[in-house]
Amino acid sequence: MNAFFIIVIIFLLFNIALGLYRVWRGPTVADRLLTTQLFGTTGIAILIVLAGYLKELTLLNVAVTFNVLAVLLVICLVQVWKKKKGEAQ
Amino acid sequence: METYQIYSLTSAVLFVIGIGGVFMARHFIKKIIATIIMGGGVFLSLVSFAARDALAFADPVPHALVITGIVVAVASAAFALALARRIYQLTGEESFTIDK
Amino acid sequence: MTITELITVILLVVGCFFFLAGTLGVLRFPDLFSRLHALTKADNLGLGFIAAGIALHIASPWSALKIFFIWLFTLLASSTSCYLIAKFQREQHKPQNGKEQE
Amino acid sequence: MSVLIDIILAILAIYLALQSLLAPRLSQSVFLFFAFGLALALAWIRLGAVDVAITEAAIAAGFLGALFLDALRDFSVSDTEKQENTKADQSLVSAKNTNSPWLPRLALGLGLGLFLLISLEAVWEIPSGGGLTELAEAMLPASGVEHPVTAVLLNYRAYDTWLEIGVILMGLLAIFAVGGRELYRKPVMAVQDPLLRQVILFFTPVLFLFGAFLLYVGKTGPGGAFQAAVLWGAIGILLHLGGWPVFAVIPRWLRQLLLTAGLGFFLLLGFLFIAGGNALFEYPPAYAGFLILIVETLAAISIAAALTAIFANLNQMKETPNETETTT
Repeated sequence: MNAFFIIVIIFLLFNIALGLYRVWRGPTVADRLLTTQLFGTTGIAILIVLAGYLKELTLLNVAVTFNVLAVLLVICLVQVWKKKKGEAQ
Repeated sequence: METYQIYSLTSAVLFVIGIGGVFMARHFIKKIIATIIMGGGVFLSLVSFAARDALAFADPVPHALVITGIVVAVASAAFALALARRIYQLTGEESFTIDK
Repeated sequence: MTITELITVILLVVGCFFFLAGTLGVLRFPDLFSRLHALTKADNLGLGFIAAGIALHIASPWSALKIFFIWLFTLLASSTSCYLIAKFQREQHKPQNGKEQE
Repeated sequence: MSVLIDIILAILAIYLALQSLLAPRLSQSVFLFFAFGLALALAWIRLGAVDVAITEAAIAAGFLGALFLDALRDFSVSDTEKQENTKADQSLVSAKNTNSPWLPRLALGLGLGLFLLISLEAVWEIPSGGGLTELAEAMLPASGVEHPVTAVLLNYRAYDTWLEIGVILMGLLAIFAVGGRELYRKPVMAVQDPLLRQVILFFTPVLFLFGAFLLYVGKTGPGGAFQAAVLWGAIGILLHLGGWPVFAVIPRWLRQLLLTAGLGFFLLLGFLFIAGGNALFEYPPAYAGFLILIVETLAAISIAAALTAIFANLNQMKETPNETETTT
């Protein structure tokens, strides 16, 4: 059972590494931000599986931290970069 | 190979990458990122040393040091960003132009 | 292997499949909007399956509730951020009718 | 078997660090750097440092991310212009710079290689044993809290924590000095989008409650003042981005009180201890738990206020500097 959890975690890490290509490629800033969202979701999944594997429930607090801050970067992008256009006009 | 050994080796590599970045990166933002990576290497080495004795608890003193260290590193990075943006505002330079 | 463990394994495998689908979508789809579609739907479904599997494995009601809330917040955050990013992209690149630029 | 996770995570972290410095475009390197922060947060968990992981997750995914995205906007304007004009990428590493001499770079490369070998040797040879684990455990009943990391932060090494709050405040003052003008303006534009407003209004209480939970849970397990402070600082950033800049709305004395409450109360407590015949920050064990909770709360409020102020200042930096007077 433990070996299975480890395989799942490694698979999810592999997923993150694949997603890196999109950060590299772009082409827009929104695409790159999207991939950090992917990292966020996959990271939460890894944390939940680790919490089950180690039976360490405090890891769920780390997942919640990831979780409540995930939307901050998106709002930052939307609000900060929108003003640039407003100034240019 | 133990977990803490892997991470302590990683920490050394990260620190050297950070130093190389501070020297070789041109853009201000990259230099700031390099300093944060250097800091990350130092924190990683501290925490991995704390994990090297297989006790029930890891050594709490390095953990506390690292927590304060992260917050201080962020404050200094914010100050560096402010300086970089001010220089850019006043001169239009994005990097130190020594070699011109 | 008990029946609970079997269900956990199945749920985790299904969750991993959806994660892989989401990542492939992010990598292979042609433009931002379809990538958003792949990411925010498939990944959250995968997370839901994994969360259910682990909640079953831990088998304590308090942590199951916590895991459920984590999933709920992720759903909320990713659906709204999907909307915000799509709207942002549309406003930024209106003149270029579909042509991408940085 | 579980060492495989560590190896993959370590390779991922090194690769991300390297690529975030070598990537040709600035936005690539900033987003790869965010990913590096998340990889590091997973590494802390593997090392059993859950407190550090919460701090790193909050800092890397939240605060630093917001700061760098904001700064990237300023710099990337010129980035696209230069791309159109010359096609030469300004943000390349100097390795691509043709007219820089080869000798200094060779020397630097050799030096870095040597340094890498020495540091690998150093971390490999670090002797086992020692450490302060037993001592920290033994003094735990007298410290007023049950979690050793919190005990170190707020009791054994309270002096460090106190000065560390001071360092953040100093950083804020230095940013004021660099900015050099009236810093808290009324909002230029309020949020138009109804959904965005709802998201901000929903996440504000959620962030506040979870921060308070982490603060309270820090007494017995991972969590504490710094984690709560970053989450509460994220509230200020969210409200600022949503067009309700808290720091422009509240009166000046309240602003100053919020920023200095942690530092001031710590100092007051220290003087009271000295007056009572103890050393500086030597808590009497009977009241230690209660006093630590108050100190933590005030420190978290101060750090959150400082983080909000730092973001607000940096965010308003690009507006044309024509006024010269400053207020804090």
